[in-house]
Amino acid sequence: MIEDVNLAKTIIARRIAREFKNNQLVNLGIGLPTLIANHIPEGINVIFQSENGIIGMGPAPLPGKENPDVTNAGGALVTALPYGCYFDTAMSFALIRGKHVEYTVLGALEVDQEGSLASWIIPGKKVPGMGGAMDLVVGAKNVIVSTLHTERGKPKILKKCALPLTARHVVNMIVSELAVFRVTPGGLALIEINKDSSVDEIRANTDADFIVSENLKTMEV
Amino acid sequence: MIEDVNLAKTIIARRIAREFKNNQLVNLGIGLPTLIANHIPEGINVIFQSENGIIGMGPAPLPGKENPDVTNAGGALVTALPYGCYFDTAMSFALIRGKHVEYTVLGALEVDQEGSLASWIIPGKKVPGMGGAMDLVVGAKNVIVSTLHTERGKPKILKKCALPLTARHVVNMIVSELAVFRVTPGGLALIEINKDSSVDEIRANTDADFIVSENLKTMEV
Amino acid sequence: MFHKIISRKDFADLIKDNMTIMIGGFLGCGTPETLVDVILEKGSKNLTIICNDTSFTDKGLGRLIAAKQVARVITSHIGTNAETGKQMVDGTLKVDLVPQGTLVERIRCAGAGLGGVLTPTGVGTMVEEGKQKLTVEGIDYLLELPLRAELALIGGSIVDKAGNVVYNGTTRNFNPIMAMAADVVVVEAQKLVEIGEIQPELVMTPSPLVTHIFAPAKS
Amino acid sequence: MFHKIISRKDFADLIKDNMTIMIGGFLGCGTPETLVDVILEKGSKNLTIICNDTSFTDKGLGRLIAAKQVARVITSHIGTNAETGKQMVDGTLKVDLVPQGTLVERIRCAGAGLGGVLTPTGVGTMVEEGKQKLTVEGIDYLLELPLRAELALIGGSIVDKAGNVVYNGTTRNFNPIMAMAADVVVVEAQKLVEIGEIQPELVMTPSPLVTHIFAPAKS
Repeated sequence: MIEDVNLAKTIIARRIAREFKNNQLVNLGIGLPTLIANHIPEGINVIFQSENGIIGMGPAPLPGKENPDVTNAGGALVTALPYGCYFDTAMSFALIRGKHVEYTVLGALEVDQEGSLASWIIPGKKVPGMGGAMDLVVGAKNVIVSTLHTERGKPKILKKCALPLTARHVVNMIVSELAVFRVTPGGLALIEINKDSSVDEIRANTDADFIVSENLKTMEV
Repeated sequence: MIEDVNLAKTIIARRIAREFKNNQLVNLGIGLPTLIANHIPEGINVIFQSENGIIGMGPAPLPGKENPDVTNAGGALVTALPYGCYFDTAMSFALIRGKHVEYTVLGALEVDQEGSLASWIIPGKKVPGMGGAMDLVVGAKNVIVSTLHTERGKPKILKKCALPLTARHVVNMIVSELAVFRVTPGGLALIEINKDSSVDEIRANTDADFIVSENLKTMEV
Repeated sequence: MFHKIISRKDFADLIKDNMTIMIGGFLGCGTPETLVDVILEKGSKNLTIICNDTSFTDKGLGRLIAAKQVARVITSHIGTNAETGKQMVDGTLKVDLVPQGTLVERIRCAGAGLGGVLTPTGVGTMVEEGKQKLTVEGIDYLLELPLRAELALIGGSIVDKAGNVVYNGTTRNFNPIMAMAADVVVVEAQKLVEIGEIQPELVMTPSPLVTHIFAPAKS
Repeated sequence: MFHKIISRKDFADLIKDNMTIMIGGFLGCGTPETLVDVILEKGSKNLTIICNDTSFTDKGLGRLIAAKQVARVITSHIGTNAETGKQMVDGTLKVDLVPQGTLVERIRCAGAGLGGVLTPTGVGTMVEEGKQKLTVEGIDYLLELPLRAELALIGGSIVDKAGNVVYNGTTRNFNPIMAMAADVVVVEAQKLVEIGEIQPELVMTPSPLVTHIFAPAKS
């Protein structure tokens, strides 16, 4: 296991950042997924959408250059790149539901071997609401769940989500600091593994059935 | 009867032009209704919408000032007034269906005492299509049919439309060169009459049942 | 020609207890803050608020919840305002959670005279509950119904005296959609300009949709 | 960074017999005339065209009908093109008439991932035929289904090299809606500009929707 949470998150962000091709439209969720923008390989231009109404989102503004009218879906101040544009929420979710967004990357409370995920409510405890997550995972062409492999020692990747779902059978890929899984019609497939981990360690920390790909690779980060 | 068709059309246009209040949003159909814009009483500002995507439509451009990118729903070159704006067809029909347009005025092949009208097809003969008419008559707050009282001697205002309908039970008012009718839940009510006509003449040229309003007035034009 | 500009007092007179109000903005960005100030001052109660999120306890419409003026909120996200969750648990605030894309389409339906839309969002989740499900070409959809308000409060960046509105940057969000779906629409103008100063292609909310313009005095 | 500009020949290669093509414009205003020229030159047959109207025999997409390249047209109005009516009567052209507001919503549904919309338009008329009718709160609606194409041809007034599009005046009409509802989207740029020259608030079709930009050589 990787004890350093910041290192773990960096590994996840760097691995996911390698997934995108030139000029693809990508929506990154709040929290861990936001880090991915800092790790896009050189030579690749990724176009970031944020569901509050911007395409071509750039980095945080330089001091003195802040514009309170340009924010991301987390409410943080951002910038627009020269090819950027703004639109209303109806257009934003038309883009999202209409399969115009190539990748959405988001965190989850639970994700399971059927490709279902839970991310918006812990009944009786915490109810942040679904925001745009339900539309994003239903609408984006590819759904990547980015997650620490365990939380307080408990697996996050399960046979079946116990919490109320965000959506059913929508996740294409799960990336943790230890492993990369593909969700296939036949179930979970372990396709990459951290160079410092082992299949046994992953089995011990995953509460889901998975096959080990014949082509198992080392995670490049 | 008024034999001069141009005079008849002017009477209709002038009468309908008196119907609008200040700053109301109005959509005028192609043909006769277009004439209404020339007869708006002084001191009244009517805001014209055209369903191809403009609010604040002004008159035809002056020679040398034509802009091929500014047209009305009939394809004619128009102008935009200083408070005008443009939008796409989805927005245009959201405004129309969403009851944001106060009046739509359009012609008809037939209109009947139930407030139904036919305007888009003569099966086997002529099929122009409905264009935006079906949405306009369903969506506008008030629907006025502007029509010559007869065509080739035959009444245009009927008990029941024989041609395929544009919409059922949507017309609020019918204005011809001879008369103004309101469509009420109880049927047609003759509320105004041309100073040179008579109730008998109107009965003779109308193929619908109507009551004569106790308040029958002379058409002001 | 157009007489749409209203005073702070005139706006305050529009607000009634038990009213259903849409308020634009996304985590406060694009929210008409001064109009919210006026509702706070007036202290109107039992409001139903329709909004993307409940913002923060000290920002945007979140302040109305903190001040316990809201009986019900229809929204997609409440995680940034601790008061919303607390009052929900206490049973003093009813919270209807709606997916963001569904929320905006429901408002658009009301504004556009549509009877509803079919969306794949929410199928197989709690969001399904009580809703009609339709299958079109083998895919399941939820039928989502229109959502209207008595009043919409809009945050406009540039507003001309006819009521044409431009929204800068990401302040646009729900504002132009809500401006179509309420009986009375009040725009708070960050910058009020003369008619003719806005490029007609740039108008995002056409003037006939705007009932009143409120232009806060510059401090 | 973006390599979207294509030649006349590359565009011609995209056109195939039997293709379903959306073409923007309203009686020719906003129609990409040069792209239509290319299809005329190539002579592709049995096309299905989705469009607001069939324009005129000598203007816009109406020319494709006059040249007998179209097997089916889905549109709201054919009254300005005598060839459309003639070929319909002769049985060589299938014409599906759709109310204009319904046509644009059906295209929007396809582009926005919605399964359909409920509209009051067409209830009680021939437009009802073969459609599911739903009653919501006592009002009858028709369920209208999404309409997609393989190719959308868009007339852009100002286009930057990333593919952001501005439509001047009333050329906007169906263009930005169709740009969301096709597998491949080609914009004819009346004026091609560098990235950064378009105000980001003014963009009406965001660049990721545009597959190819065609900029006709100035004569």
